[in-house]
Amino acid sequence: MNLLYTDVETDLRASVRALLDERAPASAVLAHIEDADNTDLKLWRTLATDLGCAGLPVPEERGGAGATWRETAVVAEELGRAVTPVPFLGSAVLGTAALLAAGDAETLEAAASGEKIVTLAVPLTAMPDSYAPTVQAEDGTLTGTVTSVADAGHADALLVPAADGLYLVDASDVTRTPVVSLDMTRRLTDITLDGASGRRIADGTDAVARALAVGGAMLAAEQLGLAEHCLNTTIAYVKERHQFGRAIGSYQALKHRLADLYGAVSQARAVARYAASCVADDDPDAPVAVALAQAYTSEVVVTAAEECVQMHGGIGFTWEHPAHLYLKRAKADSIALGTADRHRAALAALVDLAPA
Amino acid sequence: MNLLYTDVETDLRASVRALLDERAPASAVLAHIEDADNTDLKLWRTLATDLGCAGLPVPEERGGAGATWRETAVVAEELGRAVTPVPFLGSAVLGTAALLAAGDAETLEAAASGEKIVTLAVPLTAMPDSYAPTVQAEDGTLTGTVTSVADAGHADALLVPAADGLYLVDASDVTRTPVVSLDMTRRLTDITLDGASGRRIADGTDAVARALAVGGAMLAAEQLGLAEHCLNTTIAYVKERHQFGRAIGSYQALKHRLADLYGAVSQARAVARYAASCVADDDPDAPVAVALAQAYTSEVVVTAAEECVQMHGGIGFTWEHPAHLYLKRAKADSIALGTADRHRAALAALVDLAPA
Amino acid sequence: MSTPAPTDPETLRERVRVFLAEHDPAAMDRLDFLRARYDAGLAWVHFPEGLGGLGLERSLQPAVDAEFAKAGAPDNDPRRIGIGLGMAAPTLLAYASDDLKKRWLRPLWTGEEVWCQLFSEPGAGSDLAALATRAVPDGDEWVVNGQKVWTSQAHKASWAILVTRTDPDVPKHRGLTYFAIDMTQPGVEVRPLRQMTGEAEFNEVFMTDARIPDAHRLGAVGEGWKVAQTTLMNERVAIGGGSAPREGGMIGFAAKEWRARPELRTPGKHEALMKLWVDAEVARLTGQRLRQQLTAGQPGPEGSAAKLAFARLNQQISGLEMELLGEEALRYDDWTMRRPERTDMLGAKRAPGFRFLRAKGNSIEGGTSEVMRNIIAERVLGLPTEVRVDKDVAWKDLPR
Amino acid sequence: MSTPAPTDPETLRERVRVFLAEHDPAAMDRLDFLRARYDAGLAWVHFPEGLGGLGLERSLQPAVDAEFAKAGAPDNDPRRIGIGLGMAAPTLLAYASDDLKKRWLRPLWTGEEVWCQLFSEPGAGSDLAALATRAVPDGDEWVVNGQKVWTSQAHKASWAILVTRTDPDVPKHRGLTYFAIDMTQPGVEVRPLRQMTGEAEFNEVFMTDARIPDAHRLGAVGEGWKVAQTTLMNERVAIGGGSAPREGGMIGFAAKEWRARPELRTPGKHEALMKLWVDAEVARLTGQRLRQQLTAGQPGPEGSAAKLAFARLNQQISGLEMELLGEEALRYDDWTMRRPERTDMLGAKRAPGFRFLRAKGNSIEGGTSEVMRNIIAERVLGLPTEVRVDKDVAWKDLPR
Repeated sequence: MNLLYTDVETDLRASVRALLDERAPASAVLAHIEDADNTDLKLWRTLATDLGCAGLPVPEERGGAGATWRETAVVAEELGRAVTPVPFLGSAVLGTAALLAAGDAETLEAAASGEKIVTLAVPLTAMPDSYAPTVQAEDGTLTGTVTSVADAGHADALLVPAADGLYLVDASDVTRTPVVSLDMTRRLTDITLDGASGRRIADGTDAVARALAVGGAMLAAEQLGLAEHCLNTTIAYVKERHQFGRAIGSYQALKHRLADLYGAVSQARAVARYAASCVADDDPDAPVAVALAQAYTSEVVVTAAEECVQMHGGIGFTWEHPAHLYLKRAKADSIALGTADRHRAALAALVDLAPA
Repeated sequence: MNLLYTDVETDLRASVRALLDERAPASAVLAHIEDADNTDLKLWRTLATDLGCAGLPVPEERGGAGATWRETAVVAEELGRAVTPVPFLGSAVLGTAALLAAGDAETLEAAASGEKIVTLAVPLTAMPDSYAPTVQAEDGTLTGTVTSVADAGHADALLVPAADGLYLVDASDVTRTPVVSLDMTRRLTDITLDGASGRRIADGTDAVARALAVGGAMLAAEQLGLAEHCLNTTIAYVKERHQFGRAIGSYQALKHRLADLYGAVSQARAVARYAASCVADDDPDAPVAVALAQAYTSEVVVTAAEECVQMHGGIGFTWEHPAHLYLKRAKADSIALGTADRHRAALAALVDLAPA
Repeated sequence: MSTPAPTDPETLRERVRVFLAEHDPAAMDRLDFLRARYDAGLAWVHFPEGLGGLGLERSLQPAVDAEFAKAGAPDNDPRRIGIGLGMAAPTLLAYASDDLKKRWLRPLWTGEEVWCQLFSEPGAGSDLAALATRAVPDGDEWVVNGQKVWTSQAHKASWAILVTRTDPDVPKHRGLTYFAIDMTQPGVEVRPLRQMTGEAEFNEVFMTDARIPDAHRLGAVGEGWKVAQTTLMNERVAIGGGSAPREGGMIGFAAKEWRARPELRTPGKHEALMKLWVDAEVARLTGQRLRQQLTAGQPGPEGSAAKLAFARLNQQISGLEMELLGEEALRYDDWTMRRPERTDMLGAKRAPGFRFLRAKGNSIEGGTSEVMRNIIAERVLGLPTEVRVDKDVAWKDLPR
Repeated sequence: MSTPAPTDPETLRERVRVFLAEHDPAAMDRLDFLRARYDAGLAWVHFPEGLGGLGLERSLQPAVDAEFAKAGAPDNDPRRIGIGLGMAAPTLLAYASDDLKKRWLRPLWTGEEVWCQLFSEPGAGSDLAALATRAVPDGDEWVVNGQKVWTSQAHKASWAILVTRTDPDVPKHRGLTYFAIDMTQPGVEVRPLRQMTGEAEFNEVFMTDARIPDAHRLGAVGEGWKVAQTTLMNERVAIGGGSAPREGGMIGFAAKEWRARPELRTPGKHEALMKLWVDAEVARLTGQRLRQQLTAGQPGPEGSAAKLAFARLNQQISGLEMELLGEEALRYDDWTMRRPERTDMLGAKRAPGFRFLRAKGNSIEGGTSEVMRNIIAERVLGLPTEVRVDKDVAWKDLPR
């Protein structure tokens, strides 16, 4: 299994990074952080349409870019690095994965081309092995609530899981309530369906389970990107910041902690690449790979963001410095799609290490 | 609850330390480490008889020193500090505690005065809440095996738990097989009883449970002493050892690790004192205190010994340096009377934090 | 002050009772009552007579406070004016002129005048002595220019203690001078400094040609570092020494949720919770032991270690609480900029995210955890100090 | 060497098959076979012709080895002579005279002559350049006095690579000279250096008026540090790069016990086991990625990080295995002094205590974890180097 980045992936990364550096640097994200809605839809259109990021894993003949989840993971890394407020995870990852599994050609094409934002309506904390739908379907009419959904605020359509399958619901048929979210760059929405009409596009729960598994792999990539950014930005800072007549990066205690963090980020890269590759190839080891990646990267990303704050000292604790955006995303990511301990428990079952 | 050392305790510590410094410095312990039997019985007689260490918690009228488990804990600290190979834990702690609970006046007096070594015959890994006797009693005749007993090699008598109570057995009636022990300064013995005659001195299992609880508190003190010694000996070394033209103790990474270790040892002292006091006072919080102390000190002592080895570098990995004796004792102590996680589980039940 | 000063708690308590008989707290204006208490020498008995004290041992104060509390008397809301009481007052007592002591200490103690502390700067955090705020003499006055940060209560303060650079041409510790500065003058601008929680507990203070009479200088010119030590020595005593019951701190939130909500439990989180429960309880006992040592007159150096442990625990426990709560933890309560009345470390009434974020400050404020480890390593363990490259360099030539 | 050198794996494999057709490993004496292989340039193809190689890319060697292995040919037992192959040979190739290259490299490669490395000293571990072993010229020879430690295979070695101090009056890096020394001479005494496991994998080597012909000097006088870099650069490549299957390392022991013995299981240990299982598997994937980078010609700097992770994991996992086994872990198998044939990091056939103790060496041998972190911080992350106080001081005046 190739754990390196291909040339295509490296080029894609460069394009995405250039766009984000220009259009959504940390200063810009921070400047809009108190906006009632800070989703950068214009940027998302560019990413989705011009760079094809909305439909990377979708075959060209179905309206996508004909790449795989590996390339998608590289985009996730970059969006994590920049905590960009665009509806990538909820729609281009979870939504697209569910649509690919469900096979609704028309909606998939609209989503993959970036024409429509189609979001999977599950709480951001859902896990493949324990998720249970909270919406009741009766004769194509849906009733119930889904709380804490990512990237639903600007969705054109929602994919709503019910006991008997996955329903496509027009966003105008539901009530959406914005949530005051810990992660200020990926805000959540509570969704209430009060007899909304839906069209069942898949039976059972397989499509959702697949989407959540893919989501875990992509989230690991996002965490990697975020962790690496925290490491790099901290390294840059400790080289500049002087105390006691020396750059604080010359103090061995900080150096050793950064060396350990570098090791952890290197390891996160290997496991995130492995998970993305397994998901891309539909490898039988994919469930192990995803649980492994989530169990590992969820802890690394929080450590990286915490070290970033601590090594920045007072300034890192302020609202004016972007460090808190990384910390909030990091902690939210570590809870999203299941906490590390839940993934370890899932892994235990997969590798025959039964609990006590 | 007084968590400090009283003047009496400080004086007692000084006496014990002076004796050990003179008679059993690390070099002497190391010199005898390959002896088939390295128990220092002569030193034990001095400790037991002259300093009264065999019967500290036993009232004077019952042949003891009329002190409490608090003073006993101070002796445990010192013996831990020096990894002294004397039968203290198995006899003066576990044996004496069991005899105090059982109330066999004659044996207690012989043990408390140091005249006889009376050892509790349980595996060193026994825990109060899960220990089950492995010896069968029938009409005062005992059959079965007790493995991995501490301080049994030179015992005059053994206190053998059976289902219906605690039996006093003459050591000459059992077969003792020395165990090649990880902890070279507290070697273990396997005991086989093949129809040995015993006298029941207590009904049920209360005496053993009490002994194991007291043992946990005293073991925490031993771990504290050992951890503190590892810290101090490492501090002394890093001040002396030069690399790159500087004492290695001037490197911040080592300084910060030693500062953290100092904090941990300070905390170990507080909890070990608390456990000893609770046990001495028969405080209702004693079960919490003992589980808490064991859960904490078991981890600190291993960290301290591991840091001691690591910061000594190559020399700390050799047979010629005593660091390995501390490491072996530390790891064995962390397993003795229950591992930290088992104590955390016990604690959870005591403080109403039920498992999942 | 004609009665001879009592020297044991009981006589002192009796004196409080006599005072209370003459001053009925229920019938008096709060401020009048506090002023009277100050004038009776019962404010801080270890201060000199005439300055709110009786020249007694500091250890006798708790008996006095308890007696007043028993009678339901109003106190001076010590948490609100902690910087004045804990840091400014000892420094003023040691270095201000007699007139100014009289002028400053009474309203300081009663809370009529709030004091704040202008020490840290953007470029001088752990390395306080590197500070850059300049004070230049101008006749009988000093003219001050510079920026200070992390100033609690600055927006409510009448006065501040301030360290400035008066000589940039000598090594950094030698060119500092210490002042008391009037915060209400036009040259002093206070701006809220917002934290990642959304709140602004602290301020930035900008001084632009602010003026200080030379009489308000505390200590000699160039002796500011020495004076600042008096102030800072008093800061660290306070931290980590609180006497809380079992589960009284951050662990209480997680334990409560654990008990109340079985559906959140997992085996992994149980192990994590119990590890932290053990650490929290052990830290609590350590604090208890520390206080016993202080009481027994064995002041131990464990204060820095206690602060370290406090920060680490608050961070780890609040992090676990977030994972335990899961979806709920992804929801915050309020990002609106607010100015809290006082520092709220635990955020008992806030979202779990507040606790998680606020705790990040614990390892930075009042001396970073890195500085605490240096202090332990060097002052407690006697390890060699860091190689210093800034000792003999003029402040203006230091790399920054 | 008349045939033109092949440059692709398949032609090279064909060449091996031709050699094998002429040299039947089943019919030949092992040593004769190895010598013939060396003489055919198939020992290490990246070495020059005439010295066991064909002057090809190093990356072509695995194809050769695989082809020999396929044919069941004997190998030169590379683990036994790892120091000779990995460290001495590149140094000899770079610095020995042509005659001596011919004299030394063939028996080195066949294993007829074992080489060891005399670098570390009791006073010079991480700070190798501080070493004190003195070499003094005496006519055409050098006379050597000093003590070396941590020498694997010294008791079996015919030769050693040796760094000595030849000028104590210049700063430490500048006064070193590098030699090859005959280990069989009377002035060299080898004593076992026993470890905490009870075994003696290593040796101490005492040199008392040992003699070395000046012809055996490698590099110029005073250039020993530069030569030693050649040697050390080759050491770290080897570590952390092994290609193991899932559960192939230390974690395999704990996982096996966990599966086999339900009675040992507790929820707390399950969580600990799974955390370490994750760490071990992630480290394994990281090693795999590192090898892919090397193969793709992107040599990454992750080698030091891999060594760090390897040491930490081995220590943590073996520690957990002890706690899992409980009473059993309190029993050791054998403390008797032994001299193992080779380093046994995992101790698959030993008591769990052996694994626990042996793993403690992993963060010390081959560069301590502290040195690894320094390397990562400075060479990979570009953080400023430690303040150096020993750079411009004559070696003899250094504090020690």
